[in-house]
Amino acid sequence: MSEHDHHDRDPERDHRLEIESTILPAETSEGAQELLPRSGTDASELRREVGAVLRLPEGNYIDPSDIDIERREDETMIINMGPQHPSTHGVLRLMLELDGETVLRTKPIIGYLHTGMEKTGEELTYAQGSTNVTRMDYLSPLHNELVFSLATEALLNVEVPPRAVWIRMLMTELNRVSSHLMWMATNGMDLGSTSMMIYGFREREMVLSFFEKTTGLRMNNNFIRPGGVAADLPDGWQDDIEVICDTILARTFEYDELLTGQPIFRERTEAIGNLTAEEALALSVTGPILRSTGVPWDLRRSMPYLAYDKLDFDVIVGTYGDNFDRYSVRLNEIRESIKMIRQIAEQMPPGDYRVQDRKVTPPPRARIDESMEALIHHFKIFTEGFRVPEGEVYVAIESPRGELGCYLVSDGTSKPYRLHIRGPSFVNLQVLPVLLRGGLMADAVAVISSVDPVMGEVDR
Amino acid sequence: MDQYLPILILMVLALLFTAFSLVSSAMLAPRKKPSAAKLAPYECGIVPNREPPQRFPVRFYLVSMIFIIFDIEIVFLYPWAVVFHQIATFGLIEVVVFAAVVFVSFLFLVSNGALTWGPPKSLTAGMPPRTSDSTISRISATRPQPGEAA
Amino acid sequence: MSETNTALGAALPPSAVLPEVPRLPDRLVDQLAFPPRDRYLQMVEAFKAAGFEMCADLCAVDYLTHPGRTLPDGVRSERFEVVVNLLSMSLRQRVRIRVQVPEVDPTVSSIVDVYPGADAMEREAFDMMGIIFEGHPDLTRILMPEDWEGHPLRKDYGVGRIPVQFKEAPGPR
Amino acid sequence: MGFEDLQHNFMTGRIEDLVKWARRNSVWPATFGLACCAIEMMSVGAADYDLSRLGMEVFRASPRQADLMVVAGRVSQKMAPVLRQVYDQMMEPKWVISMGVCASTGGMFNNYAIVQGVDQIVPVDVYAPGCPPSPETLLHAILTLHEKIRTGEITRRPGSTAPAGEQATGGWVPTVPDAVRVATPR
Repeated sequence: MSEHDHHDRDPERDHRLEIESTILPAETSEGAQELLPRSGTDASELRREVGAVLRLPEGNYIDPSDIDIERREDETMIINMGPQHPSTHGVLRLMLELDGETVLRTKPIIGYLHTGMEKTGEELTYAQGSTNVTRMDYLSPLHNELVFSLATEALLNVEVPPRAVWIRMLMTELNRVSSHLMWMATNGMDLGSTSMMIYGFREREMVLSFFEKTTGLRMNNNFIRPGGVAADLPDGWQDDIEVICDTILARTFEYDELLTGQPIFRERTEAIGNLTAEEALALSVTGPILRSTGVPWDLRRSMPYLAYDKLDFDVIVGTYGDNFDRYSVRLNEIRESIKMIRQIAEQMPPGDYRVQDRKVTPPPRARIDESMEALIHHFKIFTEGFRVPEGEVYVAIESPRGELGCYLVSDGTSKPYRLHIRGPSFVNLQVLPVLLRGGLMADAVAVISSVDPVMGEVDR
Repeated sequence: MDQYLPILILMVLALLFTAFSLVSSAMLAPRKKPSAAKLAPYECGIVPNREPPQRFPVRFYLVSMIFIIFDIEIVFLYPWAVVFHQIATFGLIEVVVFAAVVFVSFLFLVSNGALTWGPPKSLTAGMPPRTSDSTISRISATRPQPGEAA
Repeated sequence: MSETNTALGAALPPSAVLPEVPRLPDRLVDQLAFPPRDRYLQMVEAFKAAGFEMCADLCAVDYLTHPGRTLPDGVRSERFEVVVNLLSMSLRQRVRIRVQVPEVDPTVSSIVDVYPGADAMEREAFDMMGIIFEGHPDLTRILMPEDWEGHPLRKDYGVGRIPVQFKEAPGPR
Repeated sequence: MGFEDLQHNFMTGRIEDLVKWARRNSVWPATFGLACCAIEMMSVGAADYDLSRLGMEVFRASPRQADLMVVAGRVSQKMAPVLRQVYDQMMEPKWVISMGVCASTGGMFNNYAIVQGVDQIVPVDVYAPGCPPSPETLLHAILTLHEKIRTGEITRRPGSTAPAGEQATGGWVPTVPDAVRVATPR
């Protein structure tokens, strides 16, 4: 037959096969991070995986026997809803202990997209920092840049001109609309309505084309920088905003009709993944998930930053904290953001879009040829970067997923000494064991998509 | 004799088709030993280091049994459909009775809860159907923030 | 800020509170607290009782190459520092508790029993910085692979940069 | 007797073109979205840029039914063995597009956590530049792949793009590099 047969006993190939059977299993199994059989986990970890969050008063301690898992250990299955899975929104790995279709225990395993951004942040100067931070939460990159710039400006004690403040608000609210549209699309597809995916992306393309026109890039646009904004708005931006606002507002009623009326959508979202306000507060959950349980906490209203106190908008608060409430909170937040964008477009002040202090913002390109110190400023800012006085600050803003905080420590040089980004999805993921307990596998898919984790900011 | 000619042709065609596909796949398929990874079960990219569970809840087999009942019902409809014109009204009554009998078994299954899978899902009984505005409240800037959270 | 301070001060053990960082805009001047390590859990419980419902953030900072930072007089600067950010929705305030953790035994008591939300953050601080939290239900790595040696965010851990071929870049620092 | 022993002559020439044409026009991608590039890959799949013109709108979740793996995003050290496992489990005529600079060369993250280039783990056919590559760039990369299928050999993978060990075993046993997690300090 063919010449391949007498290769079978070739030592090189058997050596290869032998390597193969040892390397991969050792490297994909995450040992202690995984969900171990119930006999192998101690009481406090078992209580966390079962989703019991609220601690009893110090006196009595839950002993594992009375945690109500009536199934014996060999009757249940421990399976992987692994890193490469259509419905885990990126590379989240969930290990579930199932009794048939019902979920008993859950343990999210993350780190499959860990990019060491906080370490890279310490290598880049403040001027370059926002390019690194913007790739963390890739559904709302402008929010990351905003929180990093606010922290840097706070340490520099620099006052950003009003036009830059209002441009920042315009762009971040547009980014919130595009992020919630992306959530509507993937949530629709996870629950089976693929047409929602098409509609969600169709509207999102309108917002992205406006971003491309203003910032030059659809995503990761590095537009909001310490000291203001990269460029002024292109002329004729009011009519683009007008078109975007009218179309998307009209389309939200279309989505409402497409989804809310359907029995399948309601069957899979009503009373699934209920969360009480106490559990949400105990687990430090923020954003639409916290508001869906009834807690009216929105940083734009309670601890306003930029110029949100001058805008009139409503904070949307749910009642039951289930999937349906999270859906209606996000859907109405799109409408609120559209209302805000219209107000911003009316009250946009004229003036500079960057702070004029030469130490922070490089001089305009034309000035460099004329004056010597403009050249020096330009050279200094782009090579060594501007120095930030020593100190530390924590700034938090309301990103589409929750409280996005930036803890910045500077040691007086031109590079951040420590840059820690508080990712809302990183903390919100801890609510999964509480929401998945007792539900079906299909509900697990619906709940993961309603928690809306973005793995870029979870793993940083 | 001529009644059975089409059946004969059908059998020959079936044989030819299977033979063709078997031979061509044997001939054209790449000649190589599948690697260990390709034979391993697919677990979302994770190499399973614990053997798959042996015991499956009985509920999964229940579903296959239910399927068999209704599959047989459909199989009996085919010959009925072929001779439908000759046995007109009598045939119709016959098949309706047959369907009713199978439907009784379906009612028995539903009453026994074979088709209800998860825990009962309802917040409060008799709740009005929710819309995207019914269960949310809007807190505007004019009304003072409710002080105490939760 | 000072009146809540006295209100909390009564409930709290005497802790050195940094006067304030002069240059921050008033909205961002959070209250700081520097409890010694043994009174750290007690102070967190006191803050929780005083109305700080949520633990917003917990991270660790390595001050190996920047020892001379401004600290209130009563506090001895150590290599590591665990920074806990508590948020009070009713008082609309944030407080930042900064605990000094020595390099020899980097252990701090875990606040998971007071704020269950700090669970994943403590695992990340352990994984990235090597700070051990006593009483944490499942102190294992969270971001790095299981068999990874070393704690990447420490200042003495190189960035692991691979020299780029087409220009003589310094080797992995 | 297998395809690879067919001599290129008049009769067999047409069958190969037919096979290449069939494979080229219905390449099914496996959903391997990792980071920001995955969002751009999804918008290529959605209505505006519409992958279904090329017969690719069906994103298969399991590698058993996928022909093309688009590595969309940065590959971290923890994800590398998973990527290798999914690649091994894909059916045989399989191709890899490394989408974005992070997948192709580690991109802006030259540090301990990111595998500096996915071609250290799996043989890559087409590299799509950009961070993230705009949908047009990804469509261009897919068309380049179609061109490669049209002109390339039917069954044997070109030896050049594979990692070193590939030629030693005649190109058929998918070789596993010694350490899939390249930077794990042993």
